[in-house]
Formats: sequence, structure tokens, C-alpha cells
Amino acid sequence: MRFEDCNPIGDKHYRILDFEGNVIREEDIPSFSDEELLYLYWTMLFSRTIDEKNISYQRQGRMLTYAPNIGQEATQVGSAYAMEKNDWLVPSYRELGAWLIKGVPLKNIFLYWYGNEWGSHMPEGVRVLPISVPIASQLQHATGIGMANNIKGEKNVVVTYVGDGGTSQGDFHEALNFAAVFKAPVVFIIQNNQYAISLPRKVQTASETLAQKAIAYGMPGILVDGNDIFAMYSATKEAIERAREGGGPTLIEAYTYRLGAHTTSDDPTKYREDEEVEKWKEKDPILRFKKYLKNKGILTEEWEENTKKELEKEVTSTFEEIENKSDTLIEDIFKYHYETMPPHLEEQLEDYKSFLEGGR
Amino acid sequence: MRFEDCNPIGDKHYRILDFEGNVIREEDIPSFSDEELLYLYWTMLFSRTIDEKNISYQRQGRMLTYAPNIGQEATQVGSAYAMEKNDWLVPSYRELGAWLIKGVPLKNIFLYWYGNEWGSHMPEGVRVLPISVPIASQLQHATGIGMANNIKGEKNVVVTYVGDGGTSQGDFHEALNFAAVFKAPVVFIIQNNQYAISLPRKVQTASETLAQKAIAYGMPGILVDGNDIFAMYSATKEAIERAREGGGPTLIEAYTYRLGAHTTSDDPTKYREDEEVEKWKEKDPILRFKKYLKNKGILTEEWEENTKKELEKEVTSTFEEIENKSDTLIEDIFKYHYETMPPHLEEQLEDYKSFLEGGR
Amino acid sequence: MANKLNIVEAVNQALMNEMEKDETIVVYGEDVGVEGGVFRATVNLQKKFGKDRVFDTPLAESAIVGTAVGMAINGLKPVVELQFMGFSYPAFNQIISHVARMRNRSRGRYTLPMVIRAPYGGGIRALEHHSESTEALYAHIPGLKVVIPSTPYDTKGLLIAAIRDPDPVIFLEPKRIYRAFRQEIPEETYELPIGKAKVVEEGEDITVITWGAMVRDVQKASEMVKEKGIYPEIIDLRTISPMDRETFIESVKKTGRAVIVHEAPKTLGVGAEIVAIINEKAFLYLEAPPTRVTGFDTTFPLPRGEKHYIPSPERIAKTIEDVVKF
Amino acid sequence: MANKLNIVEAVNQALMNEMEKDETIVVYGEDVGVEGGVFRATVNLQKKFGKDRVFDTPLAESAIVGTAVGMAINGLKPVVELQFMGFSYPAFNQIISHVARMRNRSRGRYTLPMVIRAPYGGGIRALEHHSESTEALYAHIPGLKVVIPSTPYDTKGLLIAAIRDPDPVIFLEPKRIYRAFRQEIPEETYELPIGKAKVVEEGEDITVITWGAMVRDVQKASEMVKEKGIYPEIIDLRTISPMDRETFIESVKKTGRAVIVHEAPKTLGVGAEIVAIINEKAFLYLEAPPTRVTGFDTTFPLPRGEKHYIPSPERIAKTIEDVVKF
Ligand SMILES: Cc1ncc(C[n+]2csc(CCOP(=O)(O)OP(=O)(O)O)c2C)c(N)n1
Ligand SMILES: Cc1ncc(C[n+]2csc(CCOP(=O)(O)OP(=O)(O)O)c2C)c(N)n1
Ligand SMILES: [Mg+2]
Ligand SMILES: [Mg+2]
Repeated sequence: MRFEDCNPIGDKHYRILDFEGNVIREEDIPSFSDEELLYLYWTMLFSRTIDEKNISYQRQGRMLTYAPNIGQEATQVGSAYAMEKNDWLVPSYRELGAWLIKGVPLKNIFLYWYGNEWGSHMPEGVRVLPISVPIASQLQHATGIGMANNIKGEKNVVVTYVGDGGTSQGDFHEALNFAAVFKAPVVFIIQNNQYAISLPRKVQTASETLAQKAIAYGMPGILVDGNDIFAMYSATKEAIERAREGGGPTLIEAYTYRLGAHTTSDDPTKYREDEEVEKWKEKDPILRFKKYLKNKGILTEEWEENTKKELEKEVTSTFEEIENKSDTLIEDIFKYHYETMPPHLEEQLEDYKSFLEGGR
Repeated sequence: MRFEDCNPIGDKHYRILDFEGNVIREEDIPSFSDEELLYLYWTMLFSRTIDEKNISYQRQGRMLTYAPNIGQEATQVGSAYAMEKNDWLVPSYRELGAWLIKGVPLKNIFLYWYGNEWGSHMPEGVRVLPISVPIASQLQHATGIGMANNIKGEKNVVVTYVGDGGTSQGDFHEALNFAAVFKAPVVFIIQNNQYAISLPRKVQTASETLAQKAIAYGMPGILVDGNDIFAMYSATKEAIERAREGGGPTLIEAYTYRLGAHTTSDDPTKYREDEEVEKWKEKDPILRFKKYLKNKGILTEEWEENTKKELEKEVTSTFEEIENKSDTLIEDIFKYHYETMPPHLEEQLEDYKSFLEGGR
Repeated sequence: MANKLNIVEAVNQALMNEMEKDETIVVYGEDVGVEGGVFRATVNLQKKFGKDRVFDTPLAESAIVGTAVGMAINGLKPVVELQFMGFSYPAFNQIISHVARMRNRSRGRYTLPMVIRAPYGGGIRALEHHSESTEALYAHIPGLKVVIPSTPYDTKGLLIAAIRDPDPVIFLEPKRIYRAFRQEIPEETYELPIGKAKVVEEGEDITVITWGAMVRDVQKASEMVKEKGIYPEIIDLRTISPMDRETFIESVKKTGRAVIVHEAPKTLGVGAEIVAIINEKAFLYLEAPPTRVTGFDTTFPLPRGEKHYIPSPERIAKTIEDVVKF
Repeated sequence: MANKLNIVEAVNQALMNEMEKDETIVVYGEDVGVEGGVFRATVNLQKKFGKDRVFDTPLAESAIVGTAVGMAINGLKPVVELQFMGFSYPAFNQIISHVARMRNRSRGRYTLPMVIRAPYGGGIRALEHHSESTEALYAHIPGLKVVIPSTPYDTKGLLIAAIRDPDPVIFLEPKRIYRAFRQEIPEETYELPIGKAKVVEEGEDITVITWGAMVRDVQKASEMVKEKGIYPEIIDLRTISPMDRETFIESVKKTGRAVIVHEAPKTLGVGAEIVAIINEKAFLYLEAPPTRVTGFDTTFPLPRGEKHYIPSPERIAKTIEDVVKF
């Protein structure tokens, strides 16, 4: 129903909460318990805390380049929460909120950004692929996982993310086309955060919405207010259910905003006005959800204070756990290229080790 | 107007002549003189003759693999005739009718298929790019040429072709997106001949029409009866005019049928029913145009007989001109990689020549 | 039992055999299903194993390879076909950025048991891009294996090994000799080790290293030079990456001379690496410079020029003589 | 007049100078316009030359390169930026199938005066795919030129030459030393010949061939071995394809020994070709096997491991000593 109401052509956003956190689409409100609501809010705060800490670690020279998600928490937490445990998450690199929901340990997250491959070694049972840096390339993997589900007769669904910039890549096109042709159970979520590094969304493509690109593939598409956690949940849920029942893929454009820099190496003042950022800060997804929760009497300032303190503590201690203790073992550089190390790699490893032992 | 009437979503074909050659859209009939009409018909026959002769040469072992265009003459001749001399043609490999209109000499065409690079050395003033074999890759060049026109302030337009199969490639997506973003004066024509080698159009993509893919790029799209030479001319003309006036690119789906094999190495009975082919033979674009011309009293059987004989003669003599006389000069293999031959290539050429002179 | 197959039939039988044994194998690509492949390598597979396991895809190589990555992660063993090696480049990003890296990136958490098959090489009077031998590109990339058979027997054994391999294998089939000859080969399944070269002909005077369709040309050259009293040892590399260095090093230590023959352009062709390895491992044994006989550093010519490009038995024989006389 | 620039500034000045002189030059790519490039290589160009000639594109490398092909055919000289070499692979098909081939395909009718710029190499503690040195892939392809500068002076002169070159040039910029040091260089336009190596340091004992960011590491290694009485001749290749064979062959004929140093993986890295050429051209002069010091045959590690990957001055020095002692 959400999809029928919201033809992807035209600037109509699917929305359940208005900017003040008031319910404007009562019939679509997900039936969450208070605990669930607080858990979602907690995850958004967790995500925000990690971002903020990482940025400050980076400034202190304790962390490498980092890509924060600030402003996109509702998009990620809302959509990922619609997934089941056995569903697959195929991320790009800016999906912290989704990772947390899917159970990626904070230690992995830190390890990854700290520059150690073990960060991408997901624990057993966590069906999350490693970060994919080459833009839009991960969408092909998502489609492949979905196709495999169909072949094996499994009912899992794949949720994958891409940026507004990523929609211009050939891989975006091919992955969506394959998914539609093979009715792969994949939900493609475009995190339209309005920028690809410095390039504004309107220069990325001449189509009025990104959601309308779904029409090219004969799949349903919808434009969702990405800062509305309920709308994201509810649209993703419907898409996941359709996929699980054999209805094939869906394209969701989550209309949101990157409040921070592209990465810690980026200076957004070079390409956008403070004014624009300020306007979007008022639409901060955490604020909106907070207003809703407070209106409902679920959230207290005290809980929030305490929670933030705890989160800060957890984040700090986890980071300190890996800091300065996570250099890559020389063997690890060589060991994981093939199941069995071929002779030339063994030789290179031995040569290098003996060079090091030679005392230089 | 053509474009407004024909929303690309839905199976509505833009058509001027019905299957019997009767005019069903009087207002859109191009105002051609009788000579022009006969010239168009003549070009279609020319194209058909070349195809048929090439197929028979190939069977006789006198020609290499050849990709015939039989059945697609109206698509190509009609659209290319809407171009001006200075407009650019960026072909794939199955655009014989368009090449002829744009003045590619028959000798070039034969040389190319005969396996000699000189076939792609277009004469000065013939703004036609060489055949592009990697599917859909040529569309990027078309967009680039169009972007350059804008930068230089030139008013030329680019017409480029791709197959139904080609719409699945990443390059299709990227080229159309760039063209729309930069308002490049490019007309993208999909020759939907219903097959990509053995793959039927309906398995190529889940979208109802190929024309509707235009929506993904925010550009106009139209589904045209590709076997109706007037419809092809008229739709392309409108798109070209829009492009020339700064209105940006257009996507045209030409709905047609490949009556022959994919190439002379292909056996289409492996993947399609004779019945289907027979049904499409009735829709042969040459027949349809002939009916129109005969109804109008422009065409006589005598003219047609004579013309066919003359064309056959021209084709035969041109082929014999190149046959067995077109081996590649050894120097030519080396000479055209850089403006100045680098030392290692000079050395390889000299070594090889002296090896040959050594009498082996 | 008689089972005389040519190379393309050996590909087909390897797939048949393995798909019967292993339900997780899926085969797909352009025209591989209904039509059975433009070279008929996958003929009858769809009939036998159904459309779920053998199917045609839309025309998009990056998607063919990229979805295979996803399938392999999700428990299947995709064996995909790229119609010609010259059309592997749209998939290059997927191959180099993901196929080669997933195991290392995830420290072994996600692995990619998958095979990318493609016909390669020139000499079939084909259109542009249909004659490529760019095995060196893939051999330069850590994390890939590159295999090239030269006989029906090897084709079947190596393809089966590639399918069973826990890591991604690029399997290049020498299309010039797809149907050149038949061999009696076991009907049942068998495996030849990836990473092992084969001494095709023993000899004392010079080591000739080659692979794919060139093996037969080298054998012809060998017959020519034998008449002049030169006895080459011919090594069919079979696996381009990771290379069996030992076999050719041992041989060069014995003969003191080496010629490497390939179709690909000379500059940075696989021959360059072999020369470099010989230098590293057998320098003191060398009586003449290891020498390459290769395609030119030019684009593969269209058919009217192609006879000049691929090293002829005569050109190979001449070089062998020159190196022996050095 | 004082014009002390680092490498990235030299890139910028080369573009400034040439764009002023030649109206047909256009510069585009991801983030090159408004932002001036993620490394600031194109900063101020848009301000100076307008949005028609300097502009941002949507995120699609194949389109960036593919449209440049069309622009070059249509009379412009595109100088496009790929943000990192590791993101050149989506454009690989356009580069190998068209950029490299248009002149030959059309027998000179259509030519492609264009430049593809990309920062390359590791050592900046970057994310995956941001540390690539795959120059060998492009050097294997006939029809391309591949240029890698190592100093601000060379950068400016070679980039200007690349822009003026009638053929396509892949111009790889050593990002590790983008800002490592400054040089006084002419403010006006000047050209250095593509295809010419430079003897950076003369010496008698051994020839060390390298390029890009490794030149400085080799110079450090050279200081170390000089203390032990070994005097290397250091050659900065500058153009990877087509290579200046003469300069290093002459040097090896003099020294009898060669070490090749590069960041890229060893197998089929450019070092392999250099060893092979030395064998062909200077075999009888060799007193030791030409030896490579390179990155490992592994994926470039994430930052916590990268210090092991790039050959250190110590590792280079050690190899130089070993080869001299051979
Ligand atoms: C193929 C490729 N090209 C270029 C880059 C460099 N790059 C990293 S992020 C980025 C912008 C991505 O924008 P978008 O898709 O909107 O995602 P966002 O960063 O906004 O989440 C670019 C160009 C890359 N990672 N991969
Ligand atoms: C990148 C690439 N992949 C595969 C091929 C092999 N191939 C040649 S034609 C063809 C089918 C093309 O179908 P379509 O685009 O519909 O054009 P048509 O041949 O019907 O005119 C294929 C797969 C190719 N030329 N290029
Ligand atoms: Mg974005
Ligand atoms: Mg077709």
C-alpha cells in the first residue's frame, strides 16, 4: 500500500512522522513495544557516539580516515531493523547504524577503520559482508546472494545500500536489472544524502527522483523520508516481505542528509553553504524520534543522559582495547590469498622474515 | 508532439504507416519529394542486397563472419535520414542502412567485414565512427562527442545505436546519465530486434518497454514501430531538433525484428520458432514501404527490377575489387599505434621482416 | 570405454560430471543456457540440470562476475562463462577488486569457490576483440589463479580441479584448438593439479616453455629443429598463476637455454616473468639469454593480418636455433 | 622568479599553463571542479577557465573515460582525472578496448589526444583500493603510453608533454610524495620528452632502475651502500611505456649488475619486463642476475600492515649489496 500511494515519480515522500515527531500516517505506525522503541533510539545514539568519538580520535591522530554517518541514523537503523537474523546485509561503507542492528561487534568496526583487515572478519552468524569501497560494486554481490537464495529455495532476503553518487555507476544498473530479471529477493536502498563527496545530488543525475529509476527495471520504487525511522522501517519491511514471498526486488530512495564531512579528510565548506547544513540539522533524525518518544512518554532525559554516558564509556574502552595493539602480523599479509599458500608466496614471506631478522 | 502522445510506459507504438502501408497518422507524414522517397526505398534495397550477397559470399567461403541487418532497414534508414551532413553517427555493428545514408562507401564496408582495418578509415567528411564491438561501449563516445559540441558551441547532433541486449550493460546507463546531466545533443536509438544472440528481449530486462528506461535519466523516451520508416524518421527528426536546440538527449526504442541470424556463425533455429520468424516476415519493412509507394503510384515493378539488378552488379563488382587483394601490409600492423613508432615497435617490425626475408 | 573428445567437448563433459556430483554448481552467462554457448561448451547442460542451475543472463559481464561473487559467498559454486576473453574487461573491476580479494579482505571469513571460463587467443579469423590473450593481466593480480589447458585430457582434469578449488580460478580455453583434435579420455571424473606444469617432450638442448594453443606450434617447431639435431624439452605451463617454477627451473638448469613462446604481446607478457624467474633461480646455468617468441606489441590484427601475429612454427624454430647457436 | 612547487602543485600549474595556451583542453572528473580535486590538483581551474572547460561529473569512471574518447574525436583534448588508480578499473574496458585502439582501428582516421590522470601508489595509510600501483596492466596494452613522474620539475614537464602528445597517455602521480618536497621550477610552460629515462645519480657498480615515489627511497638506499663503497647508478624510468630501453641497457653494460625497484607486486610487475629486456640486450655483460625489489604478490595491506609492503631503503640497500657481492 505504501508503494501504491507513493508513485516514485514526483516529489512525494513517504512519511509517518512529521518533522516535529507527530504521527501523520497512523495506519502505518509499526507496532513496536516500548523496549523496542528505546532499543532503536539507543542504537541511533550508539551510532552517533561512535561517529563523534571516531572523529575526535582522528583529530587526535589516533584514528585514520573515517566516514561518519551523522544524520543518516534513521535511514540505517530503521531499514536494518526490518531484517531477520538470517537476512543478508550488503553494505557500502557508510552504514554504521545498519551494522549495529545486524550485530557487527564494535571491535570489528574499530579494527576496520583502524586499518586492520580483521575488522572485516565478521563473527559466525553475522550475515554482513565487508565494507565495499568501489562505489556500487557491492550491489552485484547483493543480487548474486539473492539469486542464490532462489536457486537454493531459501527464504532469506538481502538488504543492500548505495549512495546517491553510486546510482550513476554501471554496476548499479546491472545489479538492479539482474535482480529484476531473476526476481532476486533484494531490497536496494539508496542513501540519498544529497552529496557524493562534493557533487550535489541534482548534478548526479537529471531524473527528478532517484526512486523513479526503478521504472527502468520494472521493479517497485519508493521515495521515503530517510530521517523518519518509522517510514524507513515500514517501507523496508514491505519490500522485504514482498521479496521473501517471491515478489522480487525493490528500490527505496531514502532522502536524507550527510550532516558531517564526507570523511575526516574532507572539508565540506568548500562545496556547500552552512545555511543548508543548519536547515538540515533541524531535521536531525535523532531529534525527530526523540520528540516522538518524549511525546509518548517513553523517553526521559535521565535515561538519555545515562545512556549517553554508558555508550561513551563502551566506545572509549573498546577503542582503547584495539589502539596500538592492532598491527598486522606479517604472516597475515600472505596467509589469506588462497586456502593454501603457493610456493612463491611462502618464499616471499620467508625472505622478508629473514630480512627482518637480519636486523635491518 | 509525438513524444507527448506516446508515453513510454505501456505498449503504445508510435506509428505512421500501418502494416499494410496505409497512413494512419496523416499529420506526421514527412514531406518528402518522390525522389527522396525512391532514394529511401533504394537505400533499403541496397542494404538488403549487401546483406544477401555477404551471406552468400560467406557460405562460399569468400567472406568472414558477417552480421546481417535484414528486417531492420526501416529503423536504420529512417532514423539516419533525419541527420544532417555534419551530424555524427556512432554505430554499433548492425547499422548498415544508417552507414549507407551517411555515405560510408561500400568498399569500406566490405573491407571491414573482409578483415581489414582500412574498412574503418572513413573518408574525410564522413562523420561516422568505426564499428564498436564491445556492446554498448560506443554510447559513451556518442555522449562525449555531444558534450564536446556543447563546449565548442557547435550545433551538430549525435545519433547512436545500441541493441536490446546492449541496454543491460553498465555503459548504457552511464552514457545516458551523462548525456542527460550535460544536456548532450545525442539521440540514443535502441534497435530492439527482439534478440541478443539467443536471448529474447523479455529475458533481457523486466521493464515492460525499453523506452521507459528514459525515465531513469529524466530524458524523453518513445517507443516507435521500427519497421515503419516514416515513424522512425519523424521521431528521430523531432529528437534531433530538440537536441540541436539545446534540449538534450532522447531515447528511442525502435521495435523491430532481426529476420536473419545473429551472424553467419549463428543458427537461430536453436532458440526461436520458425513460426515467429514467418509472422515477422509479413511485417518486413521493405514490403510495408513498397506498399505505400505503390499505393501512391511512385514505385513501379520495372523500376524495382532494374534497380535490384543494378545494385546486385554494384555490390558484386565492389566485392570483387577487394577480394583476394586486401591482405594487410605488415607495416600497417605496426604503424598506427602511435603517431610516431616507438623503438621497440620498429625493432619488432624489422626483426619480423628480416625473419620473413630469411626465407621461412 | 571409448570417449574421444576434443577440447570443447571436454569442457562440456567436465561440467556434466561435476554438476552431477555437486548440486551447488551453477553455470551461467550469455547464451550458455538455451543455446548451449556460442561455442557449444555448455550444450545440453540446461536440459540435464534445469533452468535453475544452468541459465542465460542479460548482457552484462560485470553482473555475471559480480553476482557470482554473491553466489559463492552464499554457498554455491558458480562456473560462469564470459563469451570471449576480450569481453572480460567490463568485469575487470569485479575481478580485480572483489574476486581476487574477498578471502584476504575478510581474513578468510568469505571465500569464493568460483570459476570464470573464457575462450581466449587468436587465429580463428574473427572480428576485433575476439582474439585476445591477456592472461598476463590476470596473472599480475594477487588472489587469482589462471589456468590454460592445451589438450582435451588436460582440459577436463584441470577444469574439474578448478571447480573443486576453494579459490577463484580464471579458466582460459584456447579456442583456436577447440576442435583441432580428439583424445581418448576417461569418461568419469578426474582431477589434474592446478599449479603443475607438464613436460610434453623431454630434450637436452633447450627448454621451450609455452601454453595453450601454442603448445602444438612448439611441437611442430620441435620437429623442425630435431632434423637439425637440436632436441628441445617442451614444457606446457598449464597454470599461469601461481606458476610451477620448479619444473621449468629444473629443466633450464639441465639445458642451460630457454625460449618462451606465447601469443600475447611481448611487453609484460607472461614470458617476461618467466625470464625474470629464470634469472633469479638459474642464472649461473644460463648459456644464452632466455628468449621470447611472442605476438607483437600491437593490437591483434583483423583476419587479413593475423597470420603475421601468432608466432609460427617456423619463427619458433628459427629462434630455438638462434638461442642454441648463441 | 621563485616558483617553488611540490608535485601536486606542479600538476596544477601544468594544467593552468596549458589551458591558457590551448582552448581545446578540458579537465573533468569526480570532484575536480568546484572542490578542485580530492588532492587539490585541479584547484582554481574552474574559477579561471569556467564550468565549460573544468567540471565535475557524475560518479562513473567508464563514462569519464568513454566520453573523453568522444571528445578527443570531436576536436577537444580532455585531461580527465580518475580519483585513485584503484578506481580506474570500471573504466578498464574503455581504456583497453577503445582508448588504446582507436588510432589503429581506424588506420589513423581518428586519434585520441587525451590524458588520464590518476594518483597512484601506497604509503598514505589509506583505505582499501587507495594504494594501487598497477602500472604494469596498462603497460601491457599496445597503444597506450604510461608516464610516472617523481619530482615537481618532471611532473610539470611530463604532464605538459602528455597533454601535447597526439596519443593517449596514462599519467600516474605518486601520491605518497605529492607534498613531500618542493623544487624551484620554471613558471612558464616547458616540456620533457615522453619515452626518456633520467640518470638521477651516476655510478659504476650497479644500475638501479625505478620510478615514482620509489626514486627517493632508492636514493636513500644509495646513501647507505655508498658508505660501504658501493656506487649505484640510479635511473628514473619516468616513462613506463614505451620504455627507454637504451638508457638502462647502456648503464647495465657499464655496471654489469641491475636491481629494479617498484611498489607493485613482483609477478608480472614492470620489473619483469626490464629483466627480460636486460637479458635480451645485455646478457653478455651481466655479472649477476638482474634482481627485483618489489611489493609482495599480495593485496596491498590496510595501514596497520603497509609498512611491510613498500620496499624500504633498508631492503633495497640489502639487495644492492647482495647483487654486488653475487
Ligand atoms: C569506483 C569508485 N570511484 C570513486 C571512488 C571515490 N569515492 C569514494 S566515496 C565517493 C562518493 C560517493 O558518493 P555517494 O555514492 O553519494 O555515497 P556517500 O559517500 O554520500 O555515502 C567517491 C567518488 C570510489 N570509492 N569508487
Ligand atoms: C561486452 C560484450 N560482451 C559480449 C559480446 C558478444 N556479443 C556480440 S553481439 C551480442 C548480442 C548483442 O545483442 P543486442 O545488443 O540485442 O544487439 P543485436 O546483435 O541484436 O543487434 C553479444 C553477446 C560483445 N560483443 N561485447
Ligand atoms: Mg551521497
Ligand atoms: Mg538485439
